Amino acid sequence: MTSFLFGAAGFVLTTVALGLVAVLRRPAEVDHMMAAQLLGTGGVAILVLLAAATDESPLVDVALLLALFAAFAAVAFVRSASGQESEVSRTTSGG
Amino acid sequence: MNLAFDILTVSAVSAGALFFLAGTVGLLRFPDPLTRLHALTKVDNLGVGLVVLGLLPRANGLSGALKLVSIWLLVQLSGAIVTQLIAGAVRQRGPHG
Amino acid sequence: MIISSFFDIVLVVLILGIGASTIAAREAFAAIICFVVYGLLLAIAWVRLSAADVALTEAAIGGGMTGMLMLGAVARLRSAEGNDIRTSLPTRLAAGAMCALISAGLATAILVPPEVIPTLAPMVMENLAQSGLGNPVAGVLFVYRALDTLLEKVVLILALLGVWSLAPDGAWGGIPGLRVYTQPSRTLTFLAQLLPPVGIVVAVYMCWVGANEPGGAFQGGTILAAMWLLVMIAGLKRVPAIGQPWLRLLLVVGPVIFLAIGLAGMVLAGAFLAYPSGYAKPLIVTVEFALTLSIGVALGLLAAGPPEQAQRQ
Amino acid sequence: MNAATLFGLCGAALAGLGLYGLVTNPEPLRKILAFNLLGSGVFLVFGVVARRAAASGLGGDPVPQAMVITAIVVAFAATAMAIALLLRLLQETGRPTLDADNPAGTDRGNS
Repeated sequence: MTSFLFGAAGFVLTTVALGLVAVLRRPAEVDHMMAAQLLGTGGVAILVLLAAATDESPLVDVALLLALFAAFAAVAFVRSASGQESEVSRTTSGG
Repeated sequence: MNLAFDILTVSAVSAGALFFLAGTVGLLRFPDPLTRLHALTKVDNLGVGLVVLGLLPRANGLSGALKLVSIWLLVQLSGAIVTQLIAGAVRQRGPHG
Repeated sequence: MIISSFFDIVLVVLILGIGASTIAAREAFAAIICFVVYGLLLAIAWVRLSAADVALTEAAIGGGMTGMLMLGAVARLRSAEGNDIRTSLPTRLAAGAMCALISAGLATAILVPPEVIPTLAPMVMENLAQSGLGNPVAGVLFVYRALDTLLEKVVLILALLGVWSLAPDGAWGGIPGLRVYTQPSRTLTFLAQLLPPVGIVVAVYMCWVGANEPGGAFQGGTILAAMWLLVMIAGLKRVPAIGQPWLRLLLVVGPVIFLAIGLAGMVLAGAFLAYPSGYAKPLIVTVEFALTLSIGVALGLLAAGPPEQAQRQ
Repeated sequence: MNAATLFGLCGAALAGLGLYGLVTNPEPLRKILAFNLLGSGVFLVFGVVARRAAASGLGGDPVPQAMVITAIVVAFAATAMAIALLLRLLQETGRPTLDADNPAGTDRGNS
């Protein structure tokens, strides 16, 4: 069973790797933003598989954190890519 | 009983891994960002969901199983919202921005 | 065993590939996205090195917070035109050769391990039982190398003072120039309402299990910082002016309690940062909770940057 | 070759890669990024040292692991400081670069 779970983790990692290459090779920035999301979900699957394969339950916590911060990073990408103004220019120009 | 659980683990994890493969194929082959996002969300829902389902019998007691399910819920919810945000960026900037 | 090494090889190749594209990417934005992906991948690598505590820190800081910080900067640098000066080819070749040499040196050091591998693990485990903790890394951070941990908090505050002191004179004590969404976006608002409660629960959990399992004040504090930033970016809460007394109080409460317990140790246990026997675990948990708050505020303010606007009266 | 050695070699390569980026890339932001890459490579080498010293039923020596955790947080603080300096430089000179002999860099109109 352990080697099956390791194999599954390796398989998911390979597909995530291919997906990352596909996403990062495209020129558009919106495609790049998908990378964090892809790794967030793929990383969660890989980590829960590794947790089951090695019987180390703390790894599930790492998966939890990965999911949380992948979403956070994606928000940062979208914020940075959309030409929003900063707090300062908002208050000086608008009120 | 143990055998039945093992069969569940193997089949559900394999099916989940297959969805990861399908998502990657989608990312490679689909023509525009919105359809590629669509491929990505299938991975969130079904890929991680099936992997979690398969690992439930091996989870560390009831609390471990609950933790796994809540991770799946978190991935699904945040994934859906983040995808929506990226789709908004696509609409704002056009598919090549 | 062969299957697990297949996993490791794919992971290493992927890390090196993403690392190389961080350096080689033409656009700064693409480079930063590569760096975030790289940080998340590195967390998986740390898991493979049996260091779950480090994996948690790397996922939180390398993947989330550093990316946030850099993306805030790249959005501003984008308006200024970049310079197209590229380093000339001979220089790059020479630099590449030298860097390859350094890598080779490090690789040799790894491939030729010492005869007797030095380890402090038995010593840590021998004494861990006295402190009542179950997590050896927490034991090192709060019992054996507590001075390092205390000074690190001081470093965080010093860095924050450094960042703040870069503010223009008129803006001192004002509001940090964190980039926020101007038009309220419903999707983002929903995410900023949904994620922070989950994040706060996870942060408390991290801090709580930190005594016995991987986790602790650093990881919990980073999650708090990220959730706070998310709420501010979505425009649900204003970025506070750095002159606010409550902010400064939160910033120092962790180090001050740590220092106070350390000084009390001089009287009660005979050494600075020593814990009276029997009280070690409750004291450490107290320090960890206070530090979680302080680290959260400090990291959040570091990511928010120097103040740019005077405080409104 | 075991897993620890493999990750150690990866760390060594990353350190070299980061150093290369630090030396050759002219943009300060990219230099900061490369420096972080260099740092994480060194941390990884440290992690391998910890992994090899596994004893007493632990997966690794907790002392280097705790040091790496501290180092990651300090590296973040240093990065934040560096980026604040860079943005201040941009504010003062209008250009995000360190070249002194660039003719376009003489105007200080923005400050």
